[in-house]
Amino acid sequence: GCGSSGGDSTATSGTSAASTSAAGTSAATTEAAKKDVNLAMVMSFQIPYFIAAQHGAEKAVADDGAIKLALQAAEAPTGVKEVQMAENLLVDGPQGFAVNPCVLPAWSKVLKRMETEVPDNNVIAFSCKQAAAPGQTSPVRTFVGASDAKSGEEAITLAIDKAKLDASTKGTALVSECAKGTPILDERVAGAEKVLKQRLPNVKIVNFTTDPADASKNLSTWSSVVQDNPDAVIAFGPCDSDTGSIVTLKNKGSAGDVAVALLDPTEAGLQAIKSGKVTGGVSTAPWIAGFVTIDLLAKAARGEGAAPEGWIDTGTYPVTEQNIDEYLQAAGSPDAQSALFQPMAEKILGDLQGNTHPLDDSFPN
Amino acid sequence: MYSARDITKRYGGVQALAGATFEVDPGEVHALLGANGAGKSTLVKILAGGERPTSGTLRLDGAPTAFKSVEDAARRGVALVSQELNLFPALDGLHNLFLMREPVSGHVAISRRGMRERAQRVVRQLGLAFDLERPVGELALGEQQLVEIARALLGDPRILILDEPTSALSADETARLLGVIRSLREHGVGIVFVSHFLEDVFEVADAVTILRGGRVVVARRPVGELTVAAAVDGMLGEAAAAVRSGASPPQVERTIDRRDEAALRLADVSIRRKVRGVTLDAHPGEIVGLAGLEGSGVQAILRMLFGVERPMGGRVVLPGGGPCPRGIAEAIRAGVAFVPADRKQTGLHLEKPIAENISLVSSCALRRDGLVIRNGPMAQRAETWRDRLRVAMASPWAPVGALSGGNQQKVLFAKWLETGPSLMLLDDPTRGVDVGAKAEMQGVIRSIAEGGTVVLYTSSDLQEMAALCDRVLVFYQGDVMGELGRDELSEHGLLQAVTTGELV
Amino acid sequence: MSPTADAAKVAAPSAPQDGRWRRSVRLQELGPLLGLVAIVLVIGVTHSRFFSDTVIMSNVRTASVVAIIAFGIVFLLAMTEIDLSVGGIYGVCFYLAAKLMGDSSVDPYLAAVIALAAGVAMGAFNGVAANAFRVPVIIVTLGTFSLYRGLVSVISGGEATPTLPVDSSFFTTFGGDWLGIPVIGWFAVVIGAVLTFVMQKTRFGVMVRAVGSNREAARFSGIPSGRVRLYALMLTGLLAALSGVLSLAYFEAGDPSIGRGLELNVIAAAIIGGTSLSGGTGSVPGALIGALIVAAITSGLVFFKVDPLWGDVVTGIVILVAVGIAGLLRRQAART
Amino acid sequence: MSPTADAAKVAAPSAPQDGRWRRSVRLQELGPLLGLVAIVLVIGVTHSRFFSDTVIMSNVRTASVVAIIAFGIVFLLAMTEIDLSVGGIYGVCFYLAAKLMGDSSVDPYLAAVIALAAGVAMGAFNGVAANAFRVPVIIVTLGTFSLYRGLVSVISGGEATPTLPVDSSFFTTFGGDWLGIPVIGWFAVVIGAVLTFVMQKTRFGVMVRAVGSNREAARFSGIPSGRVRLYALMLTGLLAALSGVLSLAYFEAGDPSIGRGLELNVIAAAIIGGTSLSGGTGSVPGALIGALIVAAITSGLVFFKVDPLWGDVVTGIVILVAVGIAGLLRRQAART
Ligand SMILES: Nc1ncnc2c1ncn2[C@@H]1O[C@H](COP(=O)(O)OP(=O)(O)OP(=O)(O)O)[C@@H](O)[C@H]1O
Ligand SMILES: Nc1ncnc2c1ncn2[C@@H]1O[C@H](COP(=O)(O)OP(=O)(O)OP(=O)(O)O)[C@@H](O)[C@H]1O
Ligand SMILES: [Mg+2]
Ligand SMILES: [Mg+2]
Repeated sequence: GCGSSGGDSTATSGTSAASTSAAGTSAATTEAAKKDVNLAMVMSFQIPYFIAAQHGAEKAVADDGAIKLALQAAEAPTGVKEVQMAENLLVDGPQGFAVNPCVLPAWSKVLKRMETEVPDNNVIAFSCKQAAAPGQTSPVRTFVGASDAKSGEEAITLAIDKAKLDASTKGTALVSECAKGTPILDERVAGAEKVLKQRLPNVKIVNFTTDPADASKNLSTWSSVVQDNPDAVIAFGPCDSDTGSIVTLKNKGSAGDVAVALLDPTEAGLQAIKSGKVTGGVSTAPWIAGFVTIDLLAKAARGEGAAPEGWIDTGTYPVTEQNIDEYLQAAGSPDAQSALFQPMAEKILGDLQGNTHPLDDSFPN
Repeated sequence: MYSARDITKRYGGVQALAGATFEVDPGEVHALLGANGAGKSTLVKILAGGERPTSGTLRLDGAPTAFKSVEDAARRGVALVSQELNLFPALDGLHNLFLMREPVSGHVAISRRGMRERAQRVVRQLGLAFDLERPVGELALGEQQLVEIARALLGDPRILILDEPTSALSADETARLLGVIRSLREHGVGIVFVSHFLEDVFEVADAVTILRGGRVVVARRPVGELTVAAAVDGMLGEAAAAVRSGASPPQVERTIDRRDEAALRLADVSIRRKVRGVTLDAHPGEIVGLAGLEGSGVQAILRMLFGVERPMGGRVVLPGGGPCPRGIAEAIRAGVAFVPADRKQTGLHLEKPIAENISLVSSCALRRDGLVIRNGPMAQRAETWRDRLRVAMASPWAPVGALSGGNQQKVLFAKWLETGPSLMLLDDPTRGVDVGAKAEMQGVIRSIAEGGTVVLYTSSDLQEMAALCDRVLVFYQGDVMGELGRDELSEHGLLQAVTTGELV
Repeated sequence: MSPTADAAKVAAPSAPQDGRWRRSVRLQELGPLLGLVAIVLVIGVTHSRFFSDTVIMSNVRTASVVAIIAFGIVFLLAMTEIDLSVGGIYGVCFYLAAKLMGDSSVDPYLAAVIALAAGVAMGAFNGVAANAFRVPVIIVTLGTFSLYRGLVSVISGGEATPTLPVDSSFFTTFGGDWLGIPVIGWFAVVIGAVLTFVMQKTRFGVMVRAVGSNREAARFSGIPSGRVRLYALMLTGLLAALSGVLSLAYFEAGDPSIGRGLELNVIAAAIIGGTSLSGGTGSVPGALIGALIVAAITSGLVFFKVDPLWGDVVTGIVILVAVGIAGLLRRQAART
Repeated sequence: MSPTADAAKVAAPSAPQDGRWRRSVRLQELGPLLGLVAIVLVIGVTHSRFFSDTVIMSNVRTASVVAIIAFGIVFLLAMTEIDLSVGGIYGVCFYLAAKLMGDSSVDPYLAAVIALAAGVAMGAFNGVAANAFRVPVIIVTLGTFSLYRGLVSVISGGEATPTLPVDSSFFTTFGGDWLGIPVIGWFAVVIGAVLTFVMQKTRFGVMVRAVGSNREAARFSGIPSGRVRLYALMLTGLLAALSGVLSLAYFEAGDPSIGRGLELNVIAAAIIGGTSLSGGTGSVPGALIGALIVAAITSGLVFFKVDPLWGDVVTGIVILVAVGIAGLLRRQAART
């Protein structure tokens, strides 16, 4: 059947494709008769996190065989360039659209246009859920990804547990605010701090700003902070460059026995876990978000059912000495990535209902 | 020997040279004369590798020659001191002298000591009295010109080309340079000498070639066969007669009403480290000369009246009754105009159109044209001044930089005349202007004085000062040594006074 | 015969010809314009959808945000100055207006006017500091680059903009279209026309160009170069603020990273548009052309389905080719 | 008495006095140096931990990464040129070396040499393009800014650096310390000394300054300004590559955003260090001082526990004060 609001699509360039697809629905049930679908996807940023999502999306395309995916990405999230790319892609009349509106404001108008121009409003926000945020007048109804707050909570929890810290622990917790104002990073910090306050009531949280891009400046700040807080017991930073700095300090032995909470560890972070310098980390596996998003968009475009409304939780995954080798291997090649993440993704797709929650639950509460 | 045959040069629509032939032999001083815009600078630039001719051939020692650059020519023995200074203001004197041929020790390090030692000879020859370790941008114009000359001499050229080398030099510096030229001639150097100071030319040259409108009208005539008058005739053509009759009485008797309250009053004015206790009253219609060497304080007085420098003590009253201006804009609004000697740096916007240059002060600082600037009036002004000062320009919209040196100077003069000032400060206003135009410009200066403008005049050209001024104050090391009246004025007397500080 | 005879011969019949001037103005923009046309044609001919309303509109909008600020930068470049703080001013004004409309419930129009005033004030601060310290603008704005970006953080408190009264006519009018063109595009065109006139035909423009062409000579002509620079910076501040306020009207929300990196885009637009760095001249229309070129390149990436990883490489090459051709054209023109 | 007699008297035996020159050189760096000392004292006196080894070392390291590149920028600024592509070159060389060492298992030293060669090549490309198009370097590097950043994407595939042979002596030597100072710091000091000498005492340095002081006269004097510019750009490329390779040796990992925004930091260091934009002079040691100032400010924010939201504001104000005081000092010096 059609998506829930498919019936009232208005006359736009995309409509003909939509109605054809609706008409052909009954035929599109077998592998052999798979209908071609055109999908579009715009990424805000080219960093390992989004590249992993892209790889997931590309795997879904490769597996399906009949998806044409027009994928574009800005080099940095400014709002302007990625929105222009989305507006331009819209002209091609895609039957489904994947967005990660990390600088949300720039997106509000184009999302409204998608509501009318993409058949059945077949639009999914992945990784950056702000387009589907409560209170926003956004037409996006489905968000695929992990809860940033929860991933922050889990990263800290893992570090606390591994380091055997408890309510009696005294000292400071170093929490950087990298690129403050970027919601997905702020929520990770908020989640981390929430757990810190609960579990380590006698530990004082020290906040500071770090540079998201300039690695040496970032490291310089971290060095000063570590020096300024000799009683630090635990450290967390939301940016890749923070991970780099913390790991460098650990590797060089200048961070003593500070427990480190890594979230979405980069290759350097994985190496540190492998070598035991860092006890573990938490991954949000953006690959899965990319895979699931494309799979759902294609299904909806073929009339096999719209994606469920709400938040499809792609989960958070602890990375510890037990499974570090798999993660390290996955970092090596797209194929290895697929091998690790595809089963997880398919598990989620297999129980969509069970993994779908109200959107509000993906935000910190 | 070095020769140029049938040289032509076009700049866009302008034919700067139309088939000029010129040669110079070892041990010869060959003067190249011509009115402003005649093509002298163009020709010598071609001789020295600074420009490429449109057509024609150069032969050095009989072999066809084409230089890649001025430096290339210098390496092969042909050195140019160009009319427009080509120095590096941020570099010190030594580096300017030795650029591209610095003595190097240990294959890498430039040896300052080596430069200093090698510079000694020309320093003595030219009597350079300033610090060669200073950035040349901080040097006075005359000093910069000496650096440029020294640079050419350092290369021991076989052919030395001097394009108006004395236009910013004081009398004794000029005398010294002429001495250097003579001694070079004795050593077999061929010298091309371009100058508008015909006395100098006749003193030092062996032969004279005269250009007019890009053509040779007098070809390598031995100097003995020529008189100054004949040379002027050659340079200006039929126009010469008009110039002679119009300008020959060097000083018409003018009545200056000294009973009137003086229009410009300086009472016991001093300027920190530059001038002590200068008192001066100038009346409307008067042309008052301020004579003095570099550093005597003359410049400081002019700069003070133009609002660039602040007096430390004393009292100043401007012709309009106002006090000493506190800034240039205020000075201009109070009716002060200043024709600086350095037209390239402080005088003109070389890449801007002639019309814009002439109107700049009137339309901006004086706000005469309102908020919107229209081209019509600008062009009209430029054409008015072109006719009055006989500026050779292709169009009011050509950039000033495309004019010959003398014509640029006229534009600079026009720019300030255009403001209709009540106090005119002139620093070498006829620098690089040909004899004919010089007489005309002097006429213009007299007529604006007659119109009631107070004129303060200074120049390195003491002859002109003696001819033009009603009286001259002599400055020496920051003090006024006295005053020479109309009847006491002579070039020789002025020279004596400025160099020794003693009035005879 | 008069003494002018010879001179007149050289002078040639000097008709009252601005010809030369006009020609040189046209030439300045010719290179960039040809570049723009070439890029548009290459994309449009191969992908006719490029000419669809929405694509054109989105290009115009993207370009206008940049161009409006670049107009101010053109005045500064013509004075051989560079302002690095415009991205910050843009961000502050965007946020300030949003905060006032949202949290403080100020009337949107009033909030916009306050933001514009703040932009002028930030530009004036740049100018006053540069004049007081007697340093080039770039030096002062190395500091205010950081300072104004910091103000965005302070004003925003690190939060996204509050909920805005998006039904106000402020948003529907200024964030919308008029006669099929985004309103911000109309602003860019009208302001561009006005500022072209200001640059070429007014006292202020003459002074700006005179200062850039020879600072010392301008000073000796009584041009108050400090004041001219101050005004140029205030103008630039105003334009950055206007671009910010109009962006708010369209985006209807924002986060604290807004405007980051804008300074380089804006300078790029001005330079690609043919304004030289050596001062004395500046092309206001060129800045709009330059901004359109950059926007069109982005569209090109989409239509030619350039692999995102190669996007910057292609963008860089196209810019190189564009400025290279423009440079060669200009040189050719100068020769003849 | 002959007219020359007096002149000769005035001339005096022109004593071998570099005095004035030395004085002016010293003055150029005096302002920034005082600024650095003031900042260090203010932080250190109130927070003695600032003087701890690790903090000093990390400041030196951060400053060195910037300073090594800024040395090249000083040469370009002295020619009135600006290179915007250094952040890209830094990133490409960082990644290229990492990829070779990691994925391709090339010997680390060989990989480093290849990366340095790539840096020189990218610098040379800037120079060749600028000379071919006859445009200022900034115009070409507006294109290569994008192009080289794009190459980082292409080389990295958007992924973080691969696992590196961090036990190789390459990492332990160049990423480590020597005599209690980071090796990169030694590089900065030694290269800084060499380049100060090159700038002040070699023909190349004089040609660079001559071109920046009067381009037209330089052409007249037969200075091959195109070639000088090309060499300066190759030097800058080499330095950016070196900084990238040394960063890799210390960081042992990185992600594709590495080096983003570095171009402005580097220009800031050079300018804060006292190199003017008007060309003709440039202070190599000043660039190191400027980089140290910026690094110290970053530490200061931490020690003074500046509210993160106010961090940029404080940074901006400190930079403003520093360049303001330096500007005023210079002016004072020029007056007396
Ligand atoms: N770069 C240029 N572009 C266009 N025209 C030029 C250029 N240089 C010189 N001219 C023209 O060539 C002619 C000859 O100029 P040139 O400088 O040779 O004269 P000159 O004899 O040296 O005069 P002066 O005595 O004033 O120095 C002039 O009409 C001048 O306007
Ligand atoms: N402390 C002082 N008190 C009084 N007079 C001084 C003092 N120091 C120098 N002077 C005199 O003032 C002159 C200053 O030279 P300077 O070149 O600075 O002045 P200037 O008036 O601008 O001259 P110009 O521009 O013609 O070179 C010196 O020649 C010197 O005799
Ligand atoms: Mg001449
Ligand atoms: Mg003087």
